[in-house]
Amino acid sequence: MTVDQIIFLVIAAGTLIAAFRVVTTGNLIHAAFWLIAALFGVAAIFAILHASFLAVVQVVVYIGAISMLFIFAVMLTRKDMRDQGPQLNRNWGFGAFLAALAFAGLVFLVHGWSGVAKTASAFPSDFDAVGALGNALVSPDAYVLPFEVASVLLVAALIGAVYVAYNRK
Amino acid sequence: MDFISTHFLSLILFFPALAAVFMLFLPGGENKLFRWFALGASLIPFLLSVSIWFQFKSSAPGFQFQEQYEWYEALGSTLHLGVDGLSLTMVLLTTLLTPLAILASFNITEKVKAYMMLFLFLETGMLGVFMSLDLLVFFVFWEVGLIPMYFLINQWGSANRNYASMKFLIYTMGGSLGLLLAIQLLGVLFGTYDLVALTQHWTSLQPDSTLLGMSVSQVKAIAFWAFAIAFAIKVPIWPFHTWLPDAHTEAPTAGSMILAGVLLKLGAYGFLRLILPLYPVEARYFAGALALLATAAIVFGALSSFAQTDFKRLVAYSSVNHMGFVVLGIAAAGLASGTPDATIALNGAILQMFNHGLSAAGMFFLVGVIYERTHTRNLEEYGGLFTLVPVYGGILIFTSMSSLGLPGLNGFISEFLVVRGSWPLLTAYTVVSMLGLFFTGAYILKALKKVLHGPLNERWAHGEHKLTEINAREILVMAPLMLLMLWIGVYPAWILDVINKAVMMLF
Amino acid sequence: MSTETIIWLIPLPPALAFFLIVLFTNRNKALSHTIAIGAALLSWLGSMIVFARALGVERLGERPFTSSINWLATGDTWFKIGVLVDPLTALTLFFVAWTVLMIFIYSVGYHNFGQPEGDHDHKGLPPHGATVEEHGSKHVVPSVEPMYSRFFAFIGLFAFGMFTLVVSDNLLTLFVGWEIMGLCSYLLIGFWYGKKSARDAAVKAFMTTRIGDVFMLLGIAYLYSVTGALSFREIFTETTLHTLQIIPSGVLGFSTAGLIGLLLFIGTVGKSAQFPLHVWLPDAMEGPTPVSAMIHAATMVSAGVYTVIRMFPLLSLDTQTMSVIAFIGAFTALFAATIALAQNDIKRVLAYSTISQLGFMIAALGIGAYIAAVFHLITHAFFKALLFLGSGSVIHGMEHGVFHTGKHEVDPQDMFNMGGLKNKMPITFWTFLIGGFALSGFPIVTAGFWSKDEILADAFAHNLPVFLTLAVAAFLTAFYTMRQITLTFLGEPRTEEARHAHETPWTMTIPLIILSVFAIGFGWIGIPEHFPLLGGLVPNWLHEFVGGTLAEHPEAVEFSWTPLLTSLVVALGGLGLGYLFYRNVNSPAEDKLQLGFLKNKYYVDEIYNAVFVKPAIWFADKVVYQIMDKGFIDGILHLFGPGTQGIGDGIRNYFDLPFINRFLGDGSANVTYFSGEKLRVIQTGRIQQYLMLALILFLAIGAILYFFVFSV
Amino acid sequence: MVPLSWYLIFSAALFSIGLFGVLSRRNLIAILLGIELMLNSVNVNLAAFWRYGDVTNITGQVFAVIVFAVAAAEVSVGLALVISVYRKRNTVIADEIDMLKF
Repeated sequence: MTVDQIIFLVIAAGTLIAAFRVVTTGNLIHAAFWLIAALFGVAAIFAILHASFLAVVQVVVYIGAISMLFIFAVMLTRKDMRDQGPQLNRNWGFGAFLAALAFAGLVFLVHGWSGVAKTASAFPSDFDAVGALGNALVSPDAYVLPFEVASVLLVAALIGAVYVAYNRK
Repeated sequence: MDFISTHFLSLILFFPALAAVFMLFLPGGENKLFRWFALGASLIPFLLSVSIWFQFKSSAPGFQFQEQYEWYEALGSTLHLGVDGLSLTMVLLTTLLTPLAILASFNITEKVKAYMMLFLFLETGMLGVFMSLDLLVFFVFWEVGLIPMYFLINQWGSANRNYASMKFLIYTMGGSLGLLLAIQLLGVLFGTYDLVALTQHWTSLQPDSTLLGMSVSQVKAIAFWAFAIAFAIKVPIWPFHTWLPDAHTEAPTAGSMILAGVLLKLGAYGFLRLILPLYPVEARYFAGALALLATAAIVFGALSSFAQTDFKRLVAYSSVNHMGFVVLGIAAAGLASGTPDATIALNGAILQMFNHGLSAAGMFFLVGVIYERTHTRNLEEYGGLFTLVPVYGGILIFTSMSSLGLPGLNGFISEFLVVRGSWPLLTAYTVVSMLGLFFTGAYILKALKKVLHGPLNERWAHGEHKLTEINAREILVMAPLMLLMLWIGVYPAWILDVINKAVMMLF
Repeated sequence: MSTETIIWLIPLPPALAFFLIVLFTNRNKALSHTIAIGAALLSWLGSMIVFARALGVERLGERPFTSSINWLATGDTWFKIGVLVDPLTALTLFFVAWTVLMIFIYSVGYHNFGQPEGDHDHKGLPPHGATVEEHGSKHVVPSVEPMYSRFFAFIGLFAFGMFTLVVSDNLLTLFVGWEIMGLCSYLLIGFWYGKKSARDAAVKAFMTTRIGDVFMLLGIAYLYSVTGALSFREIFTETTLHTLQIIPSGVLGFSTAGLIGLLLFIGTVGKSAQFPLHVWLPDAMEGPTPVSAMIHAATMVSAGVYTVIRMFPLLSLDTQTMSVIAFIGAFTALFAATIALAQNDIKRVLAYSTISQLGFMIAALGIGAYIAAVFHLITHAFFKALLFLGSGSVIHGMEHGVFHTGKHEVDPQDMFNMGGLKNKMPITFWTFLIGGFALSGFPIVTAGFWSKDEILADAFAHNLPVFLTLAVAAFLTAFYTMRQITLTFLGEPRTEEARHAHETPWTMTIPLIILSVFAIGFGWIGIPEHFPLLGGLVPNWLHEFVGGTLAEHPEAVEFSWTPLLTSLVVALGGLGLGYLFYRNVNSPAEDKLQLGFLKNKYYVDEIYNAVFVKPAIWFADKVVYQIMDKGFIDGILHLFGPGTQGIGDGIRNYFDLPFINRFLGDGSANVTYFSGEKLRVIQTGRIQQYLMLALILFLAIGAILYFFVFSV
Repeated sequence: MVPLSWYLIFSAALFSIGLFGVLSRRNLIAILLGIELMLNSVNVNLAAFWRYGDVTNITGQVFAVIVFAVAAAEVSVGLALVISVYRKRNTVIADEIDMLKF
């Protein structure tokens, strides 16, 4: 077991625990914070994977923006959602079963896949992943179109969110 | 003028329909305008057909004034028009009777516009049958004539009109079914519907070859009966005649005039134009049966007529009787096509068609005149009217005598020719049909006796029901008919010559 | 003008008169009768010119006046019509023109022209008289006929028909004239259509003669189809006649000529009122008395005989046909004469005597006595016309008496109401007497004697039974004629009306006088050459003239005393006995011959009614119309309606409703509804449950794909 | 060196946890939280496949970036809806928002 592996396992375990807390904790504020914890864990995983740009974006967008949104939303709707009543619905057992089944299925698939034992290749010496990503996103030969569509989607979502949540009184 | 002289037939044919369409755009409610417009529109075809009557070269073979236009290329059907002596006679009859019928219906006050339009459409339908030399077009016009008549009976008829119009429609439609199939059969076999071409193809078929998996003679027999039944219903030949009294009785006066005057002729025309030329062998084979039915029509028609108490019904049955002679002549011609006897019989049959057109139209009109005044058709309720309406009485006697076949008037000539022609060929049937001729006299006299003679029914003499004399317009309707009856009776050569030459060339 | 043109023109004036009167002048009585009489006069003039010119032609029989035009197109050839004047036509024209003219003039007086309009007269009924004030007192005088103009129109048309018939050179136009007369007789008999008896008589006359006409038409058609011609000149050639004679017709052993002849003869039986179609003639007396009756009796009925004479060359080819003709003629002569014995109506007696006399002619033709028949036809036309006009005059005089007394129930036609009119109506009496004696065959002076004697002589020479029958008939004729004269004119007036009878105006008596001249004088043209004393004084012109009509000249029969004596005995004996019998008879009760079966004309009418008329009406109405048309044919048609509806109902009830509607239609809806009903519980509206289901499905599909599809 | 399968299993576990949250939480916001977890697990996968495949092919990262964008959009709209629903019906319980029920 190498250091890498140990680090990975620790981070992964933390992340999973945090994630578990997200879906089980009664207090939504706590859940939101647990989410932030889980997102940090994922950002760390990105870092381990040398996806530095993703890790940064994970922290900035998810933790900085999305989680904040959640917290605000929870606070806005919190009035009667304190801690009363069950946080899980009547079918949570069945949900858990399905989730487990999905997990089992995925593990089974991963287990049966030949490429699972691949090891990460070494980074080319002069390879600049962030630069390559930036080029790919704006290059007409590559992904400028999906990128633009995504931006349009964001604008649309923005306008839509404003419209839907706008209080017409 | 060039256009007119090269398009005589299509002008005659389509003018009434175009006028009817034009009428659609006339302002509503102007009954007087509609009447005069329709009359004028029907007079123009009449004048044109008189004009082609004089231009017609009776000695020239084949069809004259031919016109041919593309119509339904995919099926090989063209709008092919043309007349010979046979159809020209019928065209003249149609264009003559239509204005008279329209003039006769000037007293219609309900839905005048629709009425007049239907009449004009009807004229186009009838003329189309007589003029078309293409079987598909023939069939189209055949059906076109049916619809306006249905509505005329159904909308302007008397009490039992729904029953009568439905019976008329369904009966004739039933016949048309076979007609259509037979026409399709011909079309499929030869790829053309043109009558002239068909006649050549059809008669040159080898009898031992096969068509559609049947022998030619079988196919021909089937097609023959399909045609024959369609036309027999229209004529009508006994026992397909029972629609006729109902339809005639319930139709409005002018409707009955056209129905008896022209529509019945369509069937006989079909026999002459299609059955005899296309099926000479079958016609000979079945001539006996046809003659039997004709005799039955003559005898039973006369007897039924004699039994009626309804004046109009009596006249209606007389049509069965008279058309029986047409069929008898056709049967004789079918039996011995080409012989002098057959020619005479056919001359008689065709002239009888024309004559019956005149006399039946006249009789129905006269019934209408009296019905309009008395609102009854029951013979028992008339009586002694001669005193009140002498002019009407005179006209009625004159027309009845024409219908009865009094020598010196038109009916006799044609009946004599038919009897003369069929005597050597169908002796027994001719003898029996004389019984019908005898009863013809009986029912005509019965009608005269009940209507004009007899004790005066005082109801019509005074007060609100006082009978008024026939008026100038009505006399105007009768005058041309009576003139023709007398003219043909005294000097038939002018029309018979044309018919005779046509018959000589056709058969 | 050429003779042919005149012949063409002869029939036209009366026809023109008819149209003129009907169309224009029917409101003006004077103008109408002027036109009609003018037309008759023109025709008379034409006939006389033609007659005169015909006399001037040598051997007219071989070279008659003819002319023809195309009329009907028949295949390659034309059927021609034309005119023909041969000796027979010329003679017939002569008497027809005379009698027609006389009738026209007589009608003016008979219909009371110049008299006031009646008080209560109606069109369609005889005039009832008008009240006039004269010298301060009211009395009733005859009133003018309300339909005066119409009457002249009708007889004009009638004259047209008769002339057409006579001048025709072919059977078809002859038939045209024949039928036009039939129509006129119908119209004239039914002239007073207000009377039921007149109406019925009109229809009866038309229908009875039509039976004959229908057969005649067949005969014409038959003849035409065999010979290809209807013109007399073309038929009566030797080859044609020979052909007709040798071809058998296939019916009862008749030759073609025989059968055609028989068919044509049936036409004559109808028109000339021979047994068994004689029934219409007595009833025809319902027409305006006696003018139209006279038309039927004296003129029109001769058309039948005329036709038989015309067709004689054809008829004489078959002995069987000739026997039939002879039998019918002789039988009718006797049969009608016996009925005449018991009639009391002055016109009916004459009607039956007409039937009987026509029987004489037919019988004469049947035994081949062609010229005798012609002779009798002509003399009979004159004296019978005279008698009818005379009887009309009598009735008119009697009506005068009826108007005077005002007792309208008295029948002015019943001879037992008359008597002693000799002094009241002298002209009528004497002319009637001449006519009656001519009818009886009073020897030497009357025309009837000569013609009847010739028939008897021929019959004696050829056929003894016919001779005997005719002799008896002749005796009866003389007897009933004298009965009539005695009852009418002799003795004392039996009623008040007869006492006040009045001679008729000049328009009626002048024709009587003219006709009586012919009734006497016309016999002298045909005195047989070998007749004792008189024979040879005047040449037998008639025999020469008429005999030329036929191809072979008929031989005159040998003179024999037996028929001459017979005719003398029967004529004088009949007249004498008649006078003796009825001299003192004053009422029907005293008349010993009023036997039931004679009075009722042997019940022939009743038998016909029961055997033919009623069954025919029953058959037409019940069998043909009600049962066959309404019941059977329409019944079948009406089955189509319910039948189609039944099929429709069947399809609906047993296929559409259970299968299509319930099973397929409702069924699928029900299944959908049911499953929806059951499945809707999963539509909880809870998004997480949807998601779960989707997930289950996804997993299931994924598993299936993985294990069963991609693994292969 | 961490094998690829570890990442995959981690990602699957994260996904399943998120799925459980989505399926079982009553609160709408909590459901959205679960969705975020699932999206993150996808991103982990994408990054891992990039890393263990051809690193010069940057597609995996591009996808992840777009997933970020989509997640942002989704959250913003989703939360807006939650707030809107909350305003109208005064609840954020998923089970109570069942207007589409039969």
